[in-house]
Amino acid sequence: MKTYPKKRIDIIFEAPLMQRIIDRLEQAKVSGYSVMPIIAGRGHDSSWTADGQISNATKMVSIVCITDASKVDDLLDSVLGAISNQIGFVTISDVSVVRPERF
Amino acid sequence: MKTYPKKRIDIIFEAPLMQRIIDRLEQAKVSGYSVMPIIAGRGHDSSWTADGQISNATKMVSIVCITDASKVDDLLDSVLGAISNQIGFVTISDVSVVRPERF
Amino acid sequence: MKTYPKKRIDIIFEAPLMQRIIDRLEQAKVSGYSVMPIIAGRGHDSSWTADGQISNATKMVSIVCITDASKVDDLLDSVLGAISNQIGFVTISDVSVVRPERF
Amino acid sequence: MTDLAFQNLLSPMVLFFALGLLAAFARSDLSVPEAIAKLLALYLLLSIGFRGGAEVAHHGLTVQLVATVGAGILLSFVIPFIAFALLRKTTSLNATDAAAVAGHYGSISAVTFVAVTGVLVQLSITYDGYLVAVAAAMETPAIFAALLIARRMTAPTDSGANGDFIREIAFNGSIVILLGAFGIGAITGQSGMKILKPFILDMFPGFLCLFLLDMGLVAGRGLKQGWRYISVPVAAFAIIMPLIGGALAAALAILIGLSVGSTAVLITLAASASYIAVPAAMRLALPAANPAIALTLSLGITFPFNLLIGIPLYIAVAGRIAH
Amino acid sequence: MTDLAFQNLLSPMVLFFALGLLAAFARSDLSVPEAIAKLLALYLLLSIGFRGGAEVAHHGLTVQLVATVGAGILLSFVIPFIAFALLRKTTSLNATDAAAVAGHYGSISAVTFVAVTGVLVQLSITYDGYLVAVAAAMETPAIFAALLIARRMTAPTDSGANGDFIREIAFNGSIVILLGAFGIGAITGQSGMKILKPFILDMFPGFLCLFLLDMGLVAGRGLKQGWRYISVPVAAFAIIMPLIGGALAAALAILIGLSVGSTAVLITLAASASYIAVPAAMRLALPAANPAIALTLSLGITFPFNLLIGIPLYIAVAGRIAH
Amino acid sequence: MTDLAFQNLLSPMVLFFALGLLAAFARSDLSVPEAIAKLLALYLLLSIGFRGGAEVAHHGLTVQLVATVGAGILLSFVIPFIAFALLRKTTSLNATDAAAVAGHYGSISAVTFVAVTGVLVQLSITYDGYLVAVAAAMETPAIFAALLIARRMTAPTDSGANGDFIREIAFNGSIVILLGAFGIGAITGQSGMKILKPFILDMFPGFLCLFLLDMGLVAGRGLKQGWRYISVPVAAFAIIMPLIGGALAAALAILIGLSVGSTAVLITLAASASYIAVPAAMRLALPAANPAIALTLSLGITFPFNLLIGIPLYIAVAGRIAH
Ligand SMILES: Nc1ncnc2c1ncn2[C@@H]1O[C@H](COP(=O)(O)O)[C@@H](O)[C@H]1O
Ligand SMILES: Nc1ncnc2c1ncn2[C@@H]1O[C@H](COP(=O)(O)O)[C@@H](O)[C@H]1O
Ligand SMILES: Nc1ncnc2c1ncn2[C@@H]1O[C@H](COP(=O)(O)O)[C@@H](O)[C@H]1O
Ligand code: NA
Ligand code: NA
Ligand code: NA
Repeated sequence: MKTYPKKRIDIIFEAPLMQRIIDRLEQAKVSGYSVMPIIAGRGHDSSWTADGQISNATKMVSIVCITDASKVDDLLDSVLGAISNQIGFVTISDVSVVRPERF
Repeated sequence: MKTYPKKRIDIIFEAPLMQRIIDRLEQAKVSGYSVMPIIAGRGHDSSWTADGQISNATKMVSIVCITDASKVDDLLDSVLGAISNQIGFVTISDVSVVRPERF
Repeated sequence: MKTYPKKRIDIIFEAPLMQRIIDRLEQAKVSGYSVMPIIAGRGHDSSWTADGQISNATKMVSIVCITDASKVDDLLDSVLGAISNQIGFVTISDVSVVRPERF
Repeated sequence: MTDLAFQNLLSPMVLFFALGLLAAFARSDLSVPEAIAKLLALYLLLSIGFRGGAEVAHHGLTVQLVATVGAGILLSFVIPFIAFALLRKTTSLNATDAAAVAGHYGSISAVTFVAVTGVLVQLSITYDGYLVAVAAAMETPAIFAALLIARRMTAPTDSGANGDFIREIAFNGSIVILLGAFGIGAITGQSGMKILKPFILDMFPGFLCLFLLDMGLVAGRGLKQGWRYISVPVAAFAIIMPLIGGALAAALAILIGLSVGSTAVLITLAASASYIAVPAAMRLALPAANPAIALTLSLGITFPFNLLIGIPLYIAVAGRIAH
Repeated sequence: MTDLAFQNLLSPMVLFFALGLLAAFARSDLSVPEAIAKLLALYLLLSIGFRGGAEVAHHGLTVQLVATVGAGILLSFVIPFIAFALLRKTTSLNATDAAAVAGHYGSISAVTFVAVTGVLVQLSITYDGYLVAVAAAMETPAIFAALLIARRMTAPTDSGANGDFIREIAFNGSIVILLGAFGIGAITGQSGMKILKPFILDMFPGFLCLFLLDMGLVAGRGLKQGWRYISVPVAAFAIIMPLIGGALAAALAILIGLSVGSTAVLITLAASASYIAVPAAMRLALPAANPAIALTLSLGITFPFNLLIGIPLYIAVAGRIAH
Repeated sequence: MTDLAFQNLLSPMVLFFALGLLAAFARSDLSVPEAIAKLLALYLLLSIGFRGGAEVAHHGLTVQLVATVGAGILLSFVIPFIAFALLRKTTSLNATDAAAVAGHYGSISAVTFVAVTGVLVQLSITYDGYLVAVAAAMETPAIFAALLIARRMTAPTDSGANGDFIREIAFNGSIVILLGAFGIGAITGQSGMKILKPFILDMFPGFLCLFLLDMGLVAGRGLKQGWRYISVPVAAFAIIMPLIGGALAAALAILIGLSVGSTAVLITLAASASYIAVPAAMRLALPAANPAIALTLSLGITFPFNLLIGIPLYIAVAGRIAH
């Protein structure tokens, strides 16, 4: 089946930043995104878990966005601006899709 | 360590379709799959969140399936049939695994 | 934007093994990891779902770890030791990151 | 009657719904976790089911019960055809969207059922316990009516009503728990009720407040997203259709000879629109329909309308037409 | 006795378990969110722990208490060896699977404990509060017995019982909450109970119904998956083993001189099989064992057997042998 | 007084908190699912809000009420400046971390509020219902104070306090539910309370025990992670600062002429530090601050200190200074 190359952007960041990251993604005119939960983790200095937490202050969350290679630079620019002072990072990887027009 | 190339298929689709997608995957004789939650998202016309939802009608969900390249076309054929009228999409990417025989 | 190649390791394993896998990751000196939930799945002999479960005995869970290619072999060695007798598997894929120094 | 409306308006339940709406409009991050929302829905269905069953155990099966279940099934099946015709005449919704919306309005809203029974209890007006079974019986015929309509109007899809789909609809979780709890209530009767009273009766208003807070949040967020799809005629439908459905139910209630309380409940059931069982079924059966339209109408307009204006009105009407 | 069995059969709790089973067999999508299932389990353990502690505060520590805890530990440790021998003689399970199953049957099921105490309360038969502590003490010895058996029979793995593993077992969440709540109940006594009664006592039957609904769903889905692994002899084991364990407990209860109620509870504990604490421990300790076998047996066969037939039987036996 | 402290120490609530702490230190896998923790927090805020409102409905609005709300706002705004100065003088925390911690100590802890009112009820000392509104009013001024401090001390960031941020703070979920439930309690008064009593009053101690068990687990795990950041002077701050804040509150309470109970509550509010509303706001406003420091201090040191020693002390002081 014919497939077309796109980029998958994974943004992992602190949950309180959610609204800001989403605003940036919309500015970058991505066709969509999906938010996926993270339930625990460890970084450079300490580990955390979502269990028993009553606020989102100490949680990380992940946003996946499938997008065209042409939009990646814009997207990185705006998203990195939002997480520059905060805990968070971005990975970019290659994926193929079947219906390229929707991304 | 010696690794072997496989394909990772990510299917993102509306939760009410779950049983149908799973039936298609089983038809395509994949060795297994894992369902991962999505808690919020935005697509071409509106955003949604799982918070406070009492039914799965407005939720998306993601299925990850590691499989051999030889099975990808069959798998795409059957899965795309199930989601053609619905909201959903598929991405394919390259992964390496250590124990190739199990996929 | 300049990006740098790293490896993404996905480890899918039985939830009761969590502490052991984490210990192995720390031995392998990875810079961090994130635990992501899996809510249902099927493998070579049966399907499972997290719904209604009171213990973690029948659940799978996923750990994502972004790391440098140089650390992958060590990491695989120690993690595969922990899951050799158990249900679980590892995939390795290529990703790019913007701030290479943190991984 | 104005008194009653006002009193209902200021009940904690309605106020918690309003709080949820306001919080959503103010873009507050207040939210109820998904697992909790599902627990609350499960609890409400279990509680009303059990109570209905326990009352039937008390009063026994009657001809009236059977007749009312029959009337409910008829209403659930017929209302979608009326709704569809009305939508196609007065709005610019396409056939598929109109069929999906019609399916929602044929089915019922369990929470609206709870609300009317709550007001009746406050007013010391009795109603028959078996109406829970009527509510359960009204959940699904509308889904099949919507499918028939869509079939006639649009090309059939392979994802339509086959055996699997019928099983999925019939054993839908909300119906299983409602009817299952009804059956358990009917079997264990007053002795079961005695054991479970603190959970099933005493906790009910509190859990209902939490649930309505959540529904307010969901409805508010839905309205903010969905209002774009809702033209004035479509919005008008969401208020007129309950009145039409309610009028049909009133006619049948007179025929059967229901009491004032039971008449009010049957009218309310017919006037309410589903947002638990039907939406997911419509995603399977009519995937081309835009789910935001039906949900915005049923949860964002018809539900608050019934809560604030409809219920007092239906009770007043029932008081006139029933004996 | 037949009366009692029948009465238990028609209690709301048993009926909700049956509803869950039926819903699972009918492939209904009814489900209880994972977080809610965990809340219900947490609540049940907390509630029975606290109640046991509050009663011990009332009646004080006795020699009998110590003797019964000792008997419980002995039973939990010995039963796995018998179960293992029986499984290896009568079934074709391999050594690892047999050891894992044996571990489940040595340990106890908190919900079966709750069920027997519920029936005793209905029958106005008293039992000793400290049996909660006995239950907690019986959770883990079986795990170590299973490990010893597996060690003897199979090559040791590096993932076996080291310090970490022992800590994981000893501070397992279900034991910590059961014993912790027991301790708090014992410290705060009747004054603590007065404050917490509406939560801990009054809500109990309702939460238990929800929990058993969930257990029915899980057991039903487990049976559909797991029946393939269950041969007739293996299924027979799941009914015979409780009777053997129960008989041993009955003998010890006579020796200690327990009352009718306490005898019935000790028999039930010995006759029940774990599905909360042990499964996860066995995944760590005996990874090569197929988890579906033990879970299908304990939750899908032994638990319903005890609920419907075992408990009335154990009470009847206790009535004959105790004074 | 020692008696009272001891009595509080042995209340089920405090003991469940201790159980959580111990379980965390023992590395038990006991845990409360996130969705349940959020339900418990939602319930506690709803319950105390509604009760406060229902009491204000009973007693009416007074000048004292307005004065006390004003005092609360003042305390919440002023305490961070004092806390910041103290931290910078006595510890080696950097300006940003010190500002973030200061923000936590200006704001309040709803659970500490609950704890003091619980003890007052046990001692039959009355306090004013409107103190719930005071608590709500004290949640946010501290956040703005912390921002002002950080602005003065550090370079401003683009992620600082703009319109969006102010809305996010003002419509923070915990404030919306606390004030919303307060308003609903005030509107529906005793009739609302009658309907909701089993849920809002009777369940309260039980839910609070579960919540404190969870807080103990979270605090214990937080302490294990966070102690590295906590030098002796920083830890001392977490005990001295409540006493300073409490002293200020005592002075204002005398000025306003509050009753013994209300004085004790106002002191406790001032002496408590936030761990629900403020931490997330600080992540947005002061991203460079290390979140582990403030959370370890407020939940791991100040909260247990207040629970065990502070509250009995504040009540004793209130008994001397108020009439
Ligand atoms: N190398 C990594 N791979 C995956 N997740 C990571 C990695 N490093 C950090 N994280 C996640 O990001 C969070 C914050 O990390 P840090 O910024 O290093 O404190 C961690 O708790 C993890 O959830
Ligand atoms: N480009 C994308 N990347 C990731 N997820 C997406 C993307 N587009 C859509 N989605 C997900 O699919 C859902 C439906 O999208 P749509 O079909 O465009 O309405 C969204 O709500 C997202 O959860
Ligand atoms: N090919 C696969 N792709 C994704 N997940 C899988 C795959 N195979 C197995 N899994 C996951 O691993 C679990 C155990 O599989 P197994 O070891 O084959 O019994 C399944 O229940 C799935 O959650
Ligand atoms: Na209707
Ligand atoms: Na046993
Ligand atoms: Na304070």
